[in-house]
Amino acid sequence: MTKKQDIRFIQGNVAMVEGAIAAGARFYAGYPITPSSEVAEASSIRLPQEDGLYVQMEDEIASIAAIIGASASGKKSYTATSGPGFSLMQENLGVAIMAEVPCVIINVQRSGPSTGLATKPAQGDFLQSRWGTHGDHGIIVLSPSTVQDCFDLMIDAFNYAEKYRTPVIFLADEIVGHIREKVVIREVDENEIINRAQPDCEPEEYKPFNHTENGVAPLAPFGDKYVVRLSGSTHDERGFPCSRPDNADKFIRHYTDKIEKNYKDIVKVRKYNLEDVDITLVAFGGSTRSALEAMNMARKEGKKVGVLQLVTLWPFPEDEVIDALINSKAVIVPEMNLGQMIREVKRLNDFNTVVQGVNRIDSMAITPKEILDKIAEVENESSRIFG
Amino acid sequence: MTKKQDIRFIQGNVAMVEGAIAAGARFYAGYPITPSSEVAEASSIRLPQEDGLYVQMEDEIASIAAIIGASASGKKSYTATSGPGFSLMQENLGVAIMAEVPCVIINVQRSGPSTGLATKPAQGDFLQSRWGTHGDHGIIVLSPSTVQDCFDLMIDAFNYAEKYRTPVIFLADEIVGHIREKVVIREVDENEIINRAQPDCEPEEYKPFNHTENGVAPLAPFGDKYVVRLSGSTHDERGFPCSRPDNADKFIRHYTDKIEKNYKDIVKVRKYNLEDVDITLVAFGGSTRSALEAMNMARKEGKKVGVLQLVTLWPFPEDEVIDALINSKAVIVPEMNLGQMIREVKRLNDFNTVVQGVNRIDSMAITPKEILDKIAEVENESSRIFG
Amino acid sequence: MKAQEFLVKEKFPLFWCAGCGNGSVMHAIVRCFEKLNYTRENTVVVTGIGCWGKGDDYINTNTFHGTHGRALAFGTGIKLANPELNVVVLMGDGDGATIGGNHLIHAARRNVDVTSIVVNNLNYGMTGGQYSGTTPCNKTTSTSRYGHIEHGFDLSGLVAAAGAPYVARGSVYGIVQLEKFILEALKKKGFSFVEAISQCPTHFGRLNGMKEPAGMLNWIKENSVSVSSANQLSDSERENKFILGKFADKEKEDYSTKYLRVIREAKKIKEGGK
Amino acid sequence: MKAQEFLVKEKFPLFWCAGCGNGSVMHAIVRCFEKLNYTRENTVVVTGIGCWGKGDDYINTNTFHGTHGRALAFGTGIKLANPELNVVVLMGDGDGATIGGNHLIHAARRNVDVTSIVVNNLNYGMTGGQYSGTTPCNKTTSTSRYGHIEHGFDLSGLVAAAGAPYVARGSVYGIVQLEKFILEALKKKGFSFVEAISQCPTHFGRLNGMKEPAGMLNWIKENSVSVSSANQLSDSERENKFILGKFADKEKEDYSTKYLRVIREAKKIKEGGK
Amino acid sequence: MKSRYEIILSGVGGQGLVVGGTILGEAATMFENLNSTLTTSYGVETRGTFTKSDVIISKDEIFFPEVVEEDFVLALAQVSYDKYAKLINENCILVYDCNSIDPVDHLKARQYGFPITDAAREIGNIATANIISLGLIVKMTGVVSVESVTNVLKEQFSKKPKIYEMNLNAFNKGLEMAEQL
Amino acid sequence: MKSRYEIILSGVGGQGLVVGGTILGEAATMFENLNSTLTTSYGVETRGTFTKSDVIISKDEIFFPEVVEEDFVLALAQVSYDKYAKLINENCILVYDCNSIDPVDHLKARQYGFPITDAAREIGNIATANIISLGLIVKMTGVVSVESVTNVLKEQFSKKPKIYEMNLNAFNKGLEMAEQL
Amino acid sequence: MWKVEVNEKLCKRCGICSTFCPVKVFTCEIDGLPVHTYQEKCTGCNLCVLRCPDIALTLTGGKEQ
Amino acid sequence: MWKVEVNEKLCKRCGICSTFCPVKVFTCEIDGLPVHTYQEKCTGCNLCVLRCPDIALTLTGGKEQ
Ligand SMILES: Cc1ncc(C[n+]2csc(CCOP(=O)(O)OP(=O)(O)O)c2C)c(N)n1
Ligand SMILES: Cc1ncc(C[n+]2csc(CCOP(=O)(O)OP(=O)(O)O)c2C)c(N)n1
Ligand code: SF4
Ligand code: SF4
Ligand code: SF4
Ligand code: SF4
Ligand code: SF4
Ligand code: SF4
Ligand SMILES: [Mg+2]
Ligand SMILES: [Mg+2]
Repeated sequence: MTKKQDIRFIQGNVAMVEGAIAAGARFYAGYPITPSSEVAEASSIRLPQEDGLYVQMEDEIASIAAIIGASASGKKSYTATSGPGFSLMQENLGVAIMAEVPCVIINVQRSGPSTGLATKPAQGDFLQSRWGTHGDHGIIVLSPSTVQDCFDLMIDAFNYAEKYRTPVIFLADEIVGHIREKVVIREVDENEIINRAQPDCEPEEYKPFNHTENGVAPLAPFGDKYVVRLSGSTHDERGFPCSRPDNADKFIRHYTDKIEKNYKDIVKVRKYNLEDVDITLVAFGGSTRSALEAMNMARKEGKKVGVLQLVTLWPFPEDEVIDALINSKAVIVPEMNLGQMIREVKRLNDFNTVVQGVNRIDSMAITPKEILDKIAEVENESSRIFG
Repeated sequence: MTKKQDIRFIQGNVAMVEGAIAAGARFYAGYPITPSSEVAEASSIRLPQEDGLYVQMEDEIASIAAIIGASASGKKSYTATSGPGFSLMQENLGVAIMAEVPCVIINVQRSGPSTGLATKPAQGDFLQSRWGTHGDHGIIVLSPSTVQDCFDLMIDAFNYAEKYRTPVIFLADEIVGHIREKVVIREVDENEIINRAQPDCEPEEYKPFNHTENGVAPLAPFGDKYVVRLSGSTHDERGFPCSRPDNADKFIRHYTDKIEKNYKDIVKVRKYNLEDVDITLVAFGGSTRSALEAMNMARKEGKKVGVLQLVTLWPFPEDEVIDALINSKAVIVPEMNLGQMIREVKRLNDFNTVVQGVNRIDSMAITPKEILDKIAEVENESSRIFG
Repeated sequence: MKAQEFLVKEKFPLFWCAGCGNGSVMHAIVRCFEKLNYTRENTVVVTGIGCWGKGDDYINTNTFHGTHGRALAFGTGIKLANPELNVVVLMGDGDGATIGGNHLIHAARRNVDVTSIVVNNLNYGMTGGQYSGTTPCNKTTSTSRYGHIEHGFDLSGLVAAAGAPYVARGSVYGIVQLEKFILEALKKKGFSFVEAISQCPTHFGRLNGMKEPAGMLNWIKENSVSVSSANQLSDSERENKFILGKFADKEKEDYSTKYLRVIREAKKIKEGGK
Repeated sequence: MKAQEFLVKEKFPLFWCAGCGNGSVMHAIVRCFEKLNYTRENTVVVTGIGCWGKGDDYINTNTFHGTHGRALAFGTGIKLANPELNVVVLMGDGDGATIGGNHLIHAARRNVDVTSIVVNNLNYGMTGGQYSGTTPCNKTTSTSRYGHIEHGFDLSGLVAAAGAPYVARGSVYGIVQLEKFILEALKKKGFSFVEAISQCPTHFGRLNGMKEPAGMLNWIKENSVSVSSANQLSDSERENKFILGKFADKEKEDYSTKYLRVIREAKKIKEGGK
Repeated sequence: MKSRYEIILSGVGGQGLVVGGTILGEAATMFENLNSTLTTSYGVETRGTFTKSDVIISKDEIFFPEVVEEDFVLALAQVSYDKYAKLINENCILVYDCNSIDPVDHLKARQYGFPITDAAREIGNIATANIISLGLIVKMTGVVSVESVTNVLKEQFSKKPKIYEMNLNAFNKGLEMAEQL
Repeated sequence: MKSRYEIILSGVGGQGLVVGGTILGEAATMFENLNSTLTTSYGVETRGTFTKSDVIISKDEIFFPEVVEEDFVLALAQVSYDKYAKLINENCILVYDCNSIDPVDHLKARQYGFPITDAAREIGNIATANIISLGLIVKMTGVVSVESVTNVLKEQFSKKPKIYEMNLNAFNKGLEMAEQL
Repeated sequence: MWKVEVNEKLCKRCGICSTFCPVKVFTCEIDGLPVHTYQEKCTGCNLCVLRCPDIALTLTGGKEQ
Repeated sequence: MWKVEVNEKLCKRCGICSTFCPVKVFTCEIDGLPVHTYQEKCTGCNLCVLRCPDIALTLTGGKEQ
């Protein structure tokens, strides 16, 4: 029976809920949508078992608003949706950014645009997850590729949210959300968990946006001994509206800087066989699985192929991608869209490295074979380089 | 008195309405928001004078839905908003893309993120205008820099929308929306106006998505002799839902291709003094005005500075920017954000050209002086190049 | 045109589950189209997303399949841009009353001449039977496994309170009455609203102990009362009943008609010189 | 704590226009805070965007200033996550009843224990006096220069129809009654709603021939009737009046209380094994 | 057993194929030291139209979770039989419900028809067809042990003894039917 | 006149500065062959707090529309006077309403106080202060002709003779007051 | 006499027609397909046709026939 | 006797206090500032204080004083 408590065979969507609970989350507000609805269903069952609360709101706009509100009251909070709902959340995502309220937004991507094909996978929201809300801002986006990731990486997601007082996007896809596989649900050590810093000043002195040089201000919950003013309008340290240009400058930079400047802490990648490569496959999310399979197959054929999995998508792992560009003769980017991540790779390619995509948007997973074919093609085309 | 009918001293927002009417638009649905509300107000006055219709909807989601619906009924339609409302429109923007319904969405940008500073200018929605809605898609974005543009370019916006059966984003900013200056409101020649192609087949044979190789299918309005099926879900040529992978592949590519492949027709730039430059300023929207002033000042100092104004923002004017990168020793990108357009410029920079930004996000216009300073800085830094 | 001719026969059998009420309501609608001599060309069926939102797949008129919750907003644009069209908007209870509730009450208030037909099956059928804004208290759904603690809307009462000139609630069991309401609603000049209490045997039925496809319909039958007899019920008794009948039926000038006056006024001012 | 101590005096004078009703309502609210012994720490004032949405700038409690139309959704999360808090949600008629109408009716239905106070000045003050969902028919606004052709909501009637246990409408003119309603609403366990008919002299007043700041308030005074006397009015007469009084006042178990049962049930099942 | 075994469970919506696949996967991952993945493909039309589940059971880590080369195909509906009959190769076992499916001859795969629907009716619930099929699979492939599956069933239905019994019966019935091959 | 003339109209919200600026701009663009831009800066607080309008009138095309070097500043409120008094240089003319503003001495700019509010009251509407100021500006700078401005006023108020009269009076009053310098 | 015909291809065997027929005219085959067995009792009320969710029934005939 | 004091800095001269005082106690200065002129008539009803949108008024005193 101990075994059973540890090892389970469940969907990614369900593991996300276990991960959230392990991270300390106790509040879910959402609006069901395929292929994320299992996150809602599992949350509705599991949260009250842990004294948490599940509420279904009238739409996605209200859902993200409710989790921001709940987080302001001190509960770690999350929601889950897919493309159409994620688009609807964009305005209030800005509130979480501006008021610096930690929360986690799960987007289980499906085939779009618009209603698209609800039950089919895609990775078409990669750039939206970075730029979907209006105005300048920074954002953290993580992407799981296994059910184990759905558990473990969710803990990271909450940790980053709390540490940097920011919304974190958990950018999954239908493949990872719906796949069932083995996952170890472990009891998480207390010191693995980050909780937002709390003020220790006198109540009168507390300013919810009085950021330190490299960090963020402590955030007291509503109902504590502090009085907290939070606002989605441009505001000063105390949370009062403020239209002074220098204040706007300071805060808007802060929203980006607090993330970009902590690149090292936030950026996670996984490297497979990169010590000695000709060709690096740069992948994220469900497509990583295709890339890894392709890598194994290619290695069997004696080809020096490695995989760089981007686990953190934003801030974009520039250093690691640059390393890959430098160290490889070619970089292949398989993604289930028309070439979104590859834009970022190309932006960094000052090295004349061959960069090519394997793209699929027909709602089917990229097969390892397609990647193998591309590897062969690239080898042929650039035989002078490889020769 | 003839003179008066032609020349007016009005806000950009008001000129947009005159441009829309001149283009044949007869339907506006919207929800007021600073700094775009004058578009609503002028539309409410002017449209009924031209047998058009103004309706204020309950929110921005309904507003874009209503203009899509009205366009499907055959009326050229538009709406206007700013960042928060534009974020709310993202989901239904996808419907216009997927159902291929022409319409024009004006976004008069203000300082964000979130509610930000409602009355202050910014250009922080540049990348959102391309990637704000979920899923793969293509989109046309135009950006005015003068009140005259607000009139003339609006006609182009409707023409592109009709020609390519696509939503067109008219990405203005507070500077251009609120400035009052001279504008010539001319009577527009009929053959300047493009109306969506109409079917001439037998009613039974009509398929609203039966696209020709390089174009789009004719779109009959509801109420005509054709029966029209439109859908935001993945559909086949007739508009019926279809989950066949090859069909998804075909249509999703089509949404991007119909725009990217007509690059030459859609991309508009303006070149100032580019025949003989050391430094090119690449700018769009309100910041173009600062760039042009800076250019004039620099030329007076004998510096070879030119301006490449991107009038079409998306598809991104890659060829023209590449030319600038090739022909200039340095490219400076002044924009009222933390560096969004410059990402695209850098992506194209395979030429080791110096690329630097002048960025302002404190809700104030970039001054010509700041650009001049950057020109001097770049000259100093790269004296070896210029030397 | 015959009712049957309004159906896309090549797409049959219907994708809906065995015993689902959607087909019954759709059938009633096309019978009304026949009675009113609608044509395929002068009619637009607008849908949102949901099981009922796939109704347009089987209807042969012009169609517009939009996004979840927004069908009425698309329909408003379609109608206002061409007031000659018959615009019929099909929505589920999630679609029309939960995510789309605001468009519903504002459409009722604005009084654009469209007909909305909400199939209220008390849950989100399409996404797997989660609770919606009309799910009754204490019921089980896939997201209220421990019993639902919210109260569902009295949807027809709400729409009437929002100002709609025609509002009626029928049920799939009372199909004859339902068809009559739909016919009246289509005829009504101005915003009209029909709520059809319907069965989702697959989710709501199954999770609430009604295993047979016909079980939930039977439950609807047994818990229905007429508007007139409902007056004698207490608040809490009312809440557990489906009150069938007309909630509003009055004359109110519709938006497009009124807008003609706006145009007249606007032109007067324009001609007076600006 | 004294009413005055709930005000952020350093931010005075108020940014609202001369004669704007917002300040009067805000004053009434903080008087109620005093009467109920609220503290700054146990109270959260939640606002949307609009002139009235800037009310939180002047109130000294915890505050959350969200987005236009979504205040109730933020407030729902705030309250459900900590039911000990007094959550007071301030919304304009645009904020609360136009863009935010869906959150309003669902909050009423869901019965989360928050108090909403809508200042209904019949237009969008903040953005320049465009018509809102409560603008009366025939009135002039900056987007209905030829006369408004829609009907405004009977907002309190609508919220009552959505199921709210406490609903009342007062006016700035009837400030004593309004304060009483606010006090009752704050005391109510469950969702409570107060509509304050108020003046926007700058836009609605000016555009409708009421030039003096006091003019619109006077017009409100002259067009107000009580709930009881309104019963004798015809529909169209009702529409042109402000009907002041209580629209609902009943007991209904609130969401958080009910959720305790969900937790109990869930734990039972959890402990019973999975 | 092969180090990687690829199974397709196919039929139409509502036949409990996902439950069947999950039991297999649980048996493999929770009671044997194996890896397993289960992915399912269905349309918007979750009801009444073609669906399939891909189950992979492997000693090694499983990356790409879709079946590339079928080792075993279960077909519980004509549509799904028709789809796979022609595709699969000689190393594959194809099992179909002969009550509801008309087989074709000359397949490359070895195919076996069983009266699965009849057996389910006999057990008292047509919905047990998936569990009967499990018995067939386990017996015919040995991909997981009988014990592991019964363990899963026991845990799954620990609080509903009647349902447990019925499912156990169904599973045993499947084992039996395969035995008679 | 200079080929580019930069004017700031400053005060608090509600004083009609945008209307004043627009009349200037219309006069320049519609009745003289000049270019002009008008931009306005205000907070969320459109009411009662500092606002200013930048008017530029130029023979050449105007790109950057903000005043960089003031040629003329009108201040109708103490906040705006205080803001500009110190900033502007010797080439600039500063005109303020001496009824509502306490001036400071020793400015670099040439400053002139006029009893603008009193004059407006005299004309019968305090809201005409902006038009009176227009008269001052036109007379003191010659940036546009008196005729152009009266043309604009005529067109603007063509359908409201009384208001036209009042505004014409106000404009003339401004011209007069400047005359007496 | 009235006759209700069932389109086997469309019918999903939901049992609604037979359950709610006011005079219980239908019997069901083993797979649930309804059969208009006690035809003589059928009043031609058409309710089964109207309620059938799959538009699988047609009523023909009548008193005269 | 009652006394209503006006905070000049907060008062925006809207005239609401004077317009709606039930006994017309106020007069207004040229710029609109209300003055509690006919103090003796003041009933201390407090309505002006409650209605003042700018929280600019305070009522003191009373019968006893
Ligand atoms: C913005 C958005 N949110 C959520 C969904 C997912 N979704 C599709 S249909 C539906 C609910 C369907 O319920 P209802 O409207 O009652 O229709 P039914 O299926 O019961 O007929 C949901 C939540 C979506 N498509 N879009
Ligand atoms: C999503 C979004 N749409 C529009 C706006 C612009 N906006 C700000 S306040 C407002 C209306 C204000 O009206 P109301 O809520 O009645 O408040 P009032 O100003 O009258 O007090 C609008 C439309 C916005 N901020 N956000
Ligand atoms: S899930 Fe429910 S609503 Fe959807 S088709 Fe099945 S029975 Fe009908
Ligand atoms: S615009 Fe209207 S609502 Fe806003 S502060 Fe002024 S009077 Fe009040
Ligand atoms: S109601 Fe229709 S679908 Fe159901 S059993 Fe009868 S004929 Fe078949
Ligand atoms: S027509 Fe009426 S009586 Fe005849 S079978 Fe149908 S329901 Fe029964
Ligand atoms: S009501 Fe208040 S703000 Fe208005 S005049 Fe009287 S004291 Fe001044
Ligand atoms: S207290 Fe009453 S009587 Fe006295 S001045 Fe105020 S409103 Fe008038
Ligand atoms: Mg439903
Ligand atoms: Mg308002």
